Amino acid sequence: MRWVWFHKLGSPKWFFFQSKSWVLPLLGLGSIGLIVGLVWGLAFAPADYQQGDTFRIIYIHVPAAMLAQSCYFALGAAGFVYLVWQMKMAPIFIKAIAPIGAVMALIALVTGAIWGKPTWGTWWIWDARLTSVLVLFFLYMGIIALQSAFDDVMLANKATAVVCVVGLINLPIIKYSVVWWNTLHQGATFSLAEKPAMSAEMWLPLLVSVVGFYLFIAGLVLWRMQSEILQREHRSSWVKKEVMDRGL
Amino acid sequence: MTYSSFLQSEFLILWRRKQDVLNALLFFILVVALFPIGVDPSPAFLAPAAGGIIWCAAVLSILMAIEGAFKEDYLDGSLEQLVTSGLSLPLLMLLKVLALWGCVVVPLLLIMPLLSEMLFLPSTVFWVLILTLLLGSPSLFFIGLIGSALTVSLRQGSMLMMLLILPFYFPVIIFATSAVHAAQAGLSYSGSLAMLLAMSLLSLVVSPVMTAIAVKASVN
Amino acid sequence: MTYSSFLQSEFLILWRRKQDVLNALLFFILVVALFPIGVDPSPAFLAPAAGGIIWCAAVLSILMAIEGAFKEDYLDGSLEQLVTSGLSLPLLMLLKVLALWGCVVVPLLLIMPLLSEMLFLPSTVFWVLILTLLLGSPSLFFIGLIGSALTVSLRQGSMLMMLLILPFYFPVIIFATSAVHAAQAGLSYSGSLAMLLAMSLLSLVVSPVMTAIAVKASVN
Amino acid sequence: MQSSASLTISDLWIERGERDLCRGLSFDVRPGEVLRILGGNGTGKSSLLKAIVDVITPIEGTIYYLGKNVTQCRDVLIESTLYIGHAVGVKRLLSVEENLRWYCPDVSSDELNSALEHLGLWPFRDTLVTSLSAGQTKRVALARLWLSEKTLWLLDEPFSSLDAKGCTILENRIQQHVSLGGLVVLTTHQDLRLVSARDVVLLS
Amino acid sequence: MQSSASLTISDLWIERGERDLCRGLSFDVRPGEVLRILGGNGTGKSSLLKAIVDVITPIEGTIYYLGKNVTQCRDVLIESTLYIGHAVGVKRLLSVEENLRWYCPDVSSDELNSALEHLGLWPFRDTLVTSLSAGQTKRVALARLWLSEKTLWLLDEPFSSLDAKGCTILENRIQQHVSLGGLVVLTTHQDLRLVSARDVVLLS
Amino acid sequence: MAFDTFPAFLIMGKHGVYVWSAYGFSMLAIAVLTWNTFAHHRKVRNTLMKRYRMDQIR
Ligand code: HEM
Ligand SMILES: Nc1ncnc2c1ncn2[C@@H]1O[C@H](COP(=O)(O)OP(=O)(O)OP(=O)(O)O)[C@@H](O)[C@H]1O
Ligand SMILES: Nc1ncnc2c1ncn2[C@@H]1O[C@H](COP(=O)(O)OP(=O)(O)OP(=O)(O)O)[C@@H](O)[C@H]1O
Ligand SMILES: [Mg+2]
Ligand SMILES: [Mg+2]
Repeated sequence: MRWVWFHKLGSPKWFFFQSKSWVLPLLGLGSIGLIVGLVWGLAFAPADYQQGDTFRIIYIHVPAAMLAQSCYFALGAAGFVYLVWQMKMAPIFIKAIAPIGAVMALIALVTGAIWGKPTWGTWWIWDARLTSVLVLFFLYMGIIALQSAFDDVMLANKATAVVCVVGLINLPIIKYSVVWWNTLHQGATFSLAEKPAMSAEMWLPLLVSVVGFYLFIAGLVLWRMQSEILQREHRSSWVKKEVMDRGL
Repeated sequence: MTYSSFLQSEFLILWRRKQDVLNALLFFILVVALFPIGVDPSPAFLAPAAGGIIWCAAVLSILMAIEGAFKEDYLDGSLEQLVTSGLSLPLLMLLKVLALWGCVVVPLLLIMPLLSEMLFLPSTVFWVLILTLLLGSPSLFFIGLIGSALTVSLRQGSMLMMLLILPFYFPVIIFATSAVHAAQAGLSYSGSLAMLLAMSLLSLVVSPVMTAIAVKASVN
Repeated sequence: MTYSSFLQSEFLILWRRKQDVLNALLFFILVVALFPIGVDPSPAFLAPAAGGIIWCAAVLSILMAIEGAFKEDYLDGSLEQLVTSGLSLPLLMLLKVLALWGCVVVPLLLIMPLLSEMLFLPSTVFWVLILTLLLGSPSLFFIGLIGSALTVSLRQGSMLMMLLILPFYFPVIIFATSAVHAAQAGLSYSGSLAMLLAMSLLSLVVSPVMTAIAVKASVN
Repeated sequence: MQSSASLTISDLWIERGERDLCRGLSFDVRPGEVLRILGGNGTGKSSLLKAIVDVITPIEGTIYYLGKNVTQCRDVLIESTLYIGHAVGVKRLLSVEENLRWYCPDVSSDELNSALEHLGLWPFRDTLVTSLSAGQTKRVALARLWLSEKTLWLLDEPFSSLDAKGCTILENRIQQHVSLGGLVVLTTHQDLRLVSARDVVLLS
Repeated sequence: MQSSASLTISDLWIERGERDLCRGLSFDVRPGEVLRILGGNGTGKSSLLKAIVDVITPIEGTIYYLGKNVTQCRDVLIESTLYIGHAVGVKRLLSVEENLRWYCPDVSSDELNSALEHLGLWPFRDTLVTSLSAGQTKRVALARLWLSEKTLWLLDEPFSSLDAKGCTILENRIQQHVSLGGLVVLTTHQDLRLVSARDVVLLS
Repeated sequence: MAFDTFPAFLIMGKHGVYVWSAYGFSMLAIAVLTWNTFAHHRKVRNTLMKRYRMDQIR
């Protein structure tokens, strides 16, 4: 049957043993990509002819911003899966990925703000993109706060899934509205779009760094899910065996 | 329990606590009065900002009104009774939103002429503002009620709820104020109004179901 | 029960809601973000309005924090225990205000630099704003607590009192924002600050006694 | 009211706050019978009732109602159930009559008045519940037993804070209900005086 | 604890919501005695206790404590009184131990633990009261009887929602208190099994 | 290498503070995240281990 993998995915035990061997390779590959991309960007890529060396922030800013958004989509999808199919893995995934997404959004915000000071002369402007990342950060914080506010696991699952799903519907609306709002009455004083076309020397390290970020984060997510599975399934015998076999 | 008796009791209780509604209304006036008094009373400053100020004030007071929507019901066990009443929980939630909306938004609309006069809002734009409120506020209530239901059983009640729902309010505010702005600039504003309506309809569909799930999760 | 154990448990409950503090901060930022988004994101609008906006957000979060201050205590009977504890009720109320004030205002002040940056508040005015918050917020708490105690049992007549109390928020906000405004315009602002201090002191004297009376009226 | 209603619980496992409350609990309630759930404080009586009406979710177990398995779809069960928990679900800010009208909107004024009279609430019909005594508040909640037509009653400590006369009235009502084929499951720490009941004992 | 404490109520007239609850009520409580206030629902038992601790104000009447008239200045009386009402004054958001520390900050850990053990709350000492059962919450409130040193106990339906074992423990504690010269006034709708009490009956 | 000397690499044409603080913050955040993940996993395993041992003794 075609849906077998999908049902198996719902089983924590199956997932645990499948994903166990993936964690280290992902983390390893990811950190190699990260280091190569970042060192390349920091030391070897040419300086931008307009912005000079501040441009180098892009190698960390863009991957973080992309991940912040990707993580949210994953979150929303998981919430939907949980509400519809009650799949046990979904809340585990949500719990694992929410803090990571929040940190990514924070990195995007902070690096963006730092970048803004020399380029725009201010740490913050109420630009469309900036605002939507800020809102995204709040969504993450809300979800994390909600999840940790419940003592009961089942309740936490349901409540968080609700917010994730509703947030998923809302995300494009936020983005659209913010873009529209800002272009309607402010005029594109500081447009992110008007950038010089990048040369290959510039975007190649960016690509490497983006891929590195994704792999590394995937590794982290799997790792966090492993802890979460162990904790939630501690009554089952396979967890007992797993824990006792590994030792301290 | 039937749907109509539920609605009736909701209205009655809201009436008994007219206090809260009044509170929200006073807060509304307070925020609006803040700008002429605290910042700059000149029409040149106020007139273009009026729509935005009124909307911000409205959002804040709606937040205050929604905040405790389920608290009392949770503590006295009525929420349990709703869940075990055999009636459709989403429908009950819909009725609850409607009752709350009526009790909060109507008084708000009633004092609107006064406030828009205070902020020198051009009278041509006044009706657009009213329209944005009518079309946009239901979605604020629908979304807010999900948050309120999610957090009733929690220790960190109101703040968490606000944190959860305020991000969802941003698009509504943006569309509403840009409609007012566009009207003020003589541009077409029907697109924004349509978006407001669309969001209200979308949340009308999504919210009762989500609120019901949240309520069921809370009563256990 | 002793005064110190009372204070301790107040802090403990507030600490239990420690996430509330974080949430309060995030909520504060959200409200502040509401105005650039809803009204006008340009520094030309925001810089002069910053003081007012920040005060508005502060009042809102203080209101939220105060609003349910007695609700829980009333419903579970702790309020009765306070009244029959043999301790001085006004003093207990004073302690309650202090605990609440510490837990709400201190984090609020900590986050102020960030917010004033986001609203383009001139850095010269920053310290004046902090001063107004320090001097003005106690009176908001003192006044608010009377109202909160009055309304907890929802008795007839409390409505009237509430109507009398809420308007006291106006002068505080007006003096505070006009101090910030004067500083921004390079004028003298010490008069306004003195008024804020005077109001806080006055309410320090009046409020605990009034709150105690209100509590006693509520528990019967 | 279905006169051959029956409720069967089999193999129920309830967990709360990481503690097992009952495991493998099975019992059935037959028409015309009062089932009394006994057990010390904190043994899970209230949780059991809540699990039946789906307010909390048991880890395992099956519930049959009218011979059908309703574990997945609780609608039929819930529709014919009247549940009164520890928190009785009476609204403080409504008057006695308004509370009953809220819960049972369809009853005629006569029925309502006779129930109020029966429970000694007649003089208080327009009083807000906030200013009633504990026992009177409980009576407002119990008035539902006179006014609604549900088959299965789940009553969590219905006798607490009632005076002796109130207890007798309530026991008579329960007796009457089961003699008409209704089902009653209740928890209590007191002895029943008029009604004979079968006991299920929860151990901690 | 004063061993010759005494409480005398004379000619008390309480009115609530325009209704007279008692008029010209007089009784006294002597050391070593349990006074039980009887009466149907809504006859004013709780109101009477509240009037003694000055939570509500009677229209007329005099209260003597230790032979002194305390009607005007209730401080002496309130200082040596432990009152537990229908709403027991236990904070939902504090754990069991924190609740007791809130109420009785001065007790040693040993005393606290032995009281918890006694009441079967030891395993729950770090649980928030929100997630306790009704009887367990009541026990948290009653733990004060073991931890504080007040002379006069005013207990409003202390037995409700306690199981049989809990009732016995409580009755023993009351017996012990009065045998040391304490005063106990309580309301209940149940019969006392171990303690002998003098009754005051309120009529409606 | 886009820079001639190591000090030039550090200073980055007067923008060094910005670039390095951005990189520093991000690396710190990622390091904290990784450490937190590791520590949490270890903690979960340890507590479970202790619990199972306790159960066995009993
Ligand atoms: C707090 C401030 C900032 C935030 C929240 C922010 C956020 C974002 C986001 C969400 C993206 C899109 C990533 C993607 O999905 O492709 C992005 C891309 C980018 N940002 Fe920022 N940004 C900020 C400040 C800045 C500044 C100050 C600059 C430089 C002047 C800048 C330059 C860029 C560039 C060049 C891109 C890549 C654009 C593209 O490829 O489409 N950002 N930023
Ligand atoms: N807060 C209040 N405001 C006004 N009237 C009240 C209030 N509380 C109680 N009453 C009225 O006072 C009367 C006595 O109430 P009280 O609570 O003293 O009765 P009780 O004897 O304790 O009854 P129960 O056995 O039900 O606890 C009741 O008739 C009630 O209607
Ligand atoms: N909301 C909750 N969250 C977590 N645990 C709970 C909750 N409510 C109760 N419990 C736990 O579940 C157990 C059973 O509680 P329950 O209320 O079912 O007991 P009970 O048998 O009704 O007791 P009582 O006679 O005191 O009413 C208790 O040990 C309690 O600690
Ligand atoms: Mg129970
Ligand atoms: Mg009573």
